Amino acid sequence: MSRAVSLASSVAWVGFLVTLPLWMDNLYFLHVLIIAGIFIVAAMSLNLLLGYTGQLSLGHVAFFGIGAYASSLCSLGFEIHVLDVPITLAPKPVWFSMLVAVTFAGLCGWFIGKISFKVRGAYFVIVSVSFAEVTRLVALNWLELTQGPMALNNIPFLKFWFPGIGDVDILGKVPNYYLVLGVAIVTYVIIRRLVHSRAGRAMIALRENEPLATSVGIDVTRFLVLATVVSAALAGLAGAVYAHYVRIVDPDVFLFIYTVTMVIMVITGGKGTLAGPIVGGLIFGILPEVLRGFEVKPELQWIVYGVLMILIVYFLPDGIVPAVRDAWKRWTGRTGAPPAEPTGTAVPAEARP
Amino acid sequence: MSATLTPSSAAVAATAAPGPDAAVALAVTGLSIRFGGLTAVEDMTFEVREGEVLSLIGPNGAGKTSAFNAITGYIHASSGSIVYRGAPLVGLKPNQIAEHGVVRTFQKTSVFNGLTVLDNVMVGLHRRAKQHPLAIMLGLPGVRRDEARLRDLAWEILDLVGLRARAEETAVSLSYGELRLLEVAIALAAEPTLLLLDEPVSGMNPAETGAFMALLARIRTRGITVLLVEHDMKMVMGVSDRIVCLNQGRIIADGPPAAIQSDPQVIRAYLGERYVRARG
Amino acid sequence: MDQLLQHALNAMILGGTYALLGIGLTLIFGIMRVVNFTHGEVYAFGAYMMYMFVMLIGANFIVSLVLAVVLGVMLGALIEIVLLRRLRGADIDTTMLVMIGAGIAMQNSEQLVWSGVAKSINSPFPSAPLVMGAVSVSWTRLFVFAVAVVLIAATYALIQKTRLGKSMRATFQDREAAALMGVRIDRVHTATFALGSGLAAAAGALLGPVFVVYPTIGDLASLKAFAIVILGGLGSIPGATIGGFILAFMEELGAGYVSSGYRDAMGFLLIIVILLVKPTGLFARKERIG
Amino acid sequence: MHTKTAKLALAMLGATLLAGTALAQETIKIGVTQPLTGAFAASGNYVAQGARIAEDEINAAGGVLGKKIQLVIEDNKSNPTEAVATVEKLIVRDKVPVIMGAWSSTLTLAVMPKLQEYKVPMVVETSSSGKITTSGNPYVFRISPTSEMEAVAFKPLVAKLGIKKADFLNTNNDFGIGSAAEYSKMLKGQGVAVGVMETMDPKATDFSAQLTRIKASGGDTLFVTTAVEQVTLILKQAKELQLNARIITTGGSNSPDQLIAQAGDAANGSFHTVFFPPWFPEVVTNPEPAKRYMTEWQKRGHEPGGLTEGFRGYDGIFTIAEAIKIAGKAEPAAIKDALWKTKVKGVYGNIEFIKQGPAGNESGQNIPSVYLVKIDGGKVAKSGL
Repeated sequence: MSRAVSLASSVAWVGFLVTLPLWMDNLYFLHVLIIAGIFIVAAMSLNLLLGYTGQLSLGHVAFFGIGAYASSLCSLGFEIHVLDVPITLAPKPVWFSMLVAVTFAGLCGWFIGKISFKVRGAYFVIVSVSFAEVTRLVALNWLELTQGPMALNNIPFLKFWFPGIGDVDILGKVPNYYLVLGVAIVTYVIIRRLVHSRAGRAMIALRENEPLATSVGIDVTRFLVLATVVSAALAGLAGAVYAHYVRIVDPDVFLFIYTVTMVIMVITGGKGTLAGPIVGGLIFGILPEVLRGFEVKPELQWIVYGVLMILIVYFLPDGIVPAVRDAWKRWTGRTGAPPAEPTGTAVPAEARP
Repeated sequence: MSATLTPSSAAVAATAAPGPDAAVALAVTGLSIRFGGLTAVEDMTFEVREGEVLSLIGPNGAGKTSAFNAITGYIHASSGSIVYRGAPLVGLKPNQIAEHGVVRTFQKTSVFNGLTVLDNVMVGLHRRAKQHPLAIMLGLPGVRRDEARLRDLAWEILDLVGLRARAEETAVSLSYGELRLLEVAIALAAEPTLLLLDEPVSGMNPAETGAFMALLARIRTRGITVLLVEHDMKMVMGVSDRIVCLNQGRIIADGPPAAIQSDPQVIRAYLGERYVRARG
Repeated sequence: MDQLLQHALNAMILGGTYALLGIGLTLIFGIMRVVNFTHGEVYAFGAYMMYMFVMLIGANFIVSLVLAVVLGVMLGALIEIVLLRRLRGADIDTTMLVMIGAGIAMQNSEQLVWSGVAKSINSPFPSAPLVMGAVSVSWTRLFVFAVAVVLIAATYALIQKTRLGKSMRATFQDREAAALMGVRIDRVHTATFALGSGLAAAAGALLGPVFVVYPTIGDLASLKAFAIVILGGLGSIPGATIGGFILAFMEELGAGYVSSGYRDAMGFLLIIVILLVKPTGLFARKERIG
Repeated sequence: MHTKTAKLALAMLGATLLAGTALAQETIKIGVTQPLTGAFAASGNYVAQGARIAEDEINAAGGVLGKKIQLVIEDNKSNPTEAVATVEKLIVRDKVPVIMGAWSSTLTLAVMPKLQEYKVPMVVETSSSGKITTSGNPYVFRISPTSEMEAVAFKPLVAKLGIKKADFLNTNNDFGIGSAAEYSKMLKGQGVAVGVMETMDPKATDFSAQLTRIKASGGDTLFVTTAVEQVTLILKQAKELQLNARIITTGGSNSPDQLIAQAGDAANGSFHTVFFPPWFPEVVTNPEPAKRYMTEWQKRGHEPGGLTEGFRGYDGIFTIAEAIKIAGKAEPAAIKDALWKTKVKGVYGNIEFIKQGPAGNESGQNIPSVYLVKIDGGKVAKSGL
């Protein structure tokens, strides 16, 4: 696909999505798209770790949940007692709270990256799962701060200032749809810039061949930590948007199943490709509603997810996007054209001295 | 492994060998490497001078690759010191050692399989890039300019190794000989002042080996010091200014190719006691 | 003091089943290099089989337990043959993704079959506890502990004394060398996964009557098994045994003296701390990470 | 090409959504959100079963306003965020004019802002937290008693049972915390000492730590507030630890028959507040609907233990059906107004709503009866409340 075609298709895509609420009056469908969009942002952020650096992080939902809680708590305000010393925070504006959430989630990413990149493979997976579980238990038990299982309720919605229009309430479906669309585009652009730069190449190099990468001067820890920080911050952003949209957060936001949802989205769409999480996210964001149309019970829907995940790993290990791209290439017969982006073929690092 | 000890006159070093008064670039002193109870390298001492091509030879298991790994930080030396241009390298991580200009290739072919040839070299250019993560994410124009500069550098390196025509291919689609050239291209991209090549021509046919020797000559003209581990004696004798021969973790000979060729210890190490006795 | 004794006793009893869970998982990881996300689901399967035999069919408690374990072994063998055999040689992430998919499908199948309502299993033992001075313990829990100890001992014997165990140990140390020496790797893998799954099913079948059975019990069981295995070092059976008891003590004492809400957090905090201090676990030989 | 894939998916989705809404306007939909899975699954399923009985009974009698009613039951998974999602689905997608739910106080409190946002009324069939009807949400109408009502009703029994020192063990959610607060306040007013107040996560299954501390506290009575799953385990584990305090469960979601079946003789000697005593249907205010409900429950082969829970759903749907009848149309605003005029002879007693909460934004609250029963020798006995 040449650059011009690619650009044209991106513009068409965005144009289609921007005008969608103008002709689509089904509010429930918009709701489905908003939730799917939020998960797409989370999946894109996971893809940076899973797809580009090759680190299977199964605790990614922790950053999503931390973003949701941080933004909610900051906008609601709280009073806690640490060793009987009261600490109070007055409610802050939502936009500010969201910034705090992104920063805080990024900091958590930095911390986790720093401490856990000593360990790789199975160990890293288990550390990341454990981290998510600990955050869930803290959210569940620190009643004074999080209300525990009673959830944080009545979370304020975002007010956004537009030049010429003034404050706009981001409440209800259409404004939230545009908010999510905007956040998704920003996330996409950030990740795209990153992977086509020195930093992104370093991450990909670590995935492809770590010893070789270090031999040319790439600092493993530094770039894994960078990937984790950016990934965590973007997941936190998704969580914050989520919190101010559904306006309630409870500790189950940290459940393993949500990480799994993100992982399924990424590997189905194609890990290590820019479009992969979007395609995967749309499929798995919308599939439940399609299945519901066929009176499929939720349990059965999840069984379908599980089986699909296995089948994808067996038969489409690179995911849909690379498969479609290869098919397209074969069909057009143009072999000379460079691939638009590095493919996510998981090649085991060979030379380990 | 055919270890011929006849010198090849075909490809003698292109530039004049630096004299013994050239500055010491890399000094390895008393290096020992042990894995558990096994000693891979024992009390190894040698020097590499600025601008020379030094070969480490010796039979399999002699400790050549272990020495390589220790110099480049992939394994820890049990004792001894490694100093490059005055900076001690022991204890540094491989990427920190690369920062000092010491860059290596690997014995087993090692490239970034999933990336294109050009991207492989772009990764290698990591050290030469100037892009702050924030600038990248904000899409600042400086980043774009830097990318263009890197791309030019990458093309230049591809020209040097002769892979320009294959630039857009994925690495996995290259032939074996091309892959070995790509490895060198990646290493060169990292701007080495000392290049460590681990059996670069093993598995190559004679024509490819010849081309590689020519490439080595071009690399020398750039003032890059080369430390070579190689079994192909034709190549070793042809390109080296000096040779260090290892056996069972110890240095048994150190000198110019002609001296090494006739060293009885070297011959014994390579061909065994019986052969030496048979020859009388 | 009485309180401490009671906590310690509770921890001992719980530790036995935790060790079972951990040994099963560590065998599978050590020998097959598979991070097994179906482990907790096999645990839940064991518990549901116990429910089915005891409560629905009305079978004898001990017979039901044996049947649940046997079915767990068969389920494990089935998972290995159908899902894992074709992935031999694949990297650890690939098999992990397949196991996650299988785990999701299994958990939701359980929910589909048994509904989301928690099931309770009656035990035939008297509900009045065994009283020893100030501490007491129920007969059901004592039975659970005894069976767990027997199973742990049997597993040790199997690994140390039998031909199969020898093949398993050989495969664990060096798969290629074992294959060259005539060990049938396929068979060892199936046996390993079946054995590990049988132990998980046993843990589920034993704890089912002590607590309640619901579709998501496997989640926490999986996570705890990971914690135990990390504690003991991936692949170490003695490590997993001790790890099981350590986790139980941590939980019980944490719940008793810190906060009962953080009971389940103890294991995870421990994992994080241990991996930072000694990334290979407390009891493992030095082992390559990855 | 990814554009194509997505467009196809969109087209497929659009088609299914249309197919879903095009069907049947001949029925009046009533949304129900209940915990069918998760920590409160047993109770939630009972309530849903009771609601189904009411649905069939109403439809057999000709429905409402000449149309059949149709329950749309969504599973809120015992989780507040899921509860909000179910209400969102029910209102936005299924366009229900009225909802019944959401069992637990936390779940109900979670969905309340959505009711206000979409202006759809909800009949609350189980939740007990006082906050629900005092926070100024005019869309909630509760037929179940508040914890405060329960505690006040319990007051005369304090002396009768001879309670001197009480300990508490409750879930750390609105239901448990609210109940413990009201009961402890009442008990302190009666001069009873309050020992330890232990909490537990609604999903917890091991209470040995809490029970060990409670045993050390040495009260004569332990008040337990949670759903039947945890009550069963607490009774068993208390017996194992030789906790000799009298156990009283509050909140009415204790299903004593299920406790007898599952906890065995560990259930003996425990007391339970219920809001419908199926063992003695003659004592209830309206024996007629109670008998109809019980007969049908048995006929359908539902768990006998669920009788003390399922009636909540039964009454809830009858209340809604009556309100729709009075409103004369199945529209949210009309139903909301009609609920204030609704009077139903239900199993809960005579259901009608009094105003609670800040003036202008009052919520509706019913005043049902409260009963205390005792399990003795594997049977449920009256205990004189």
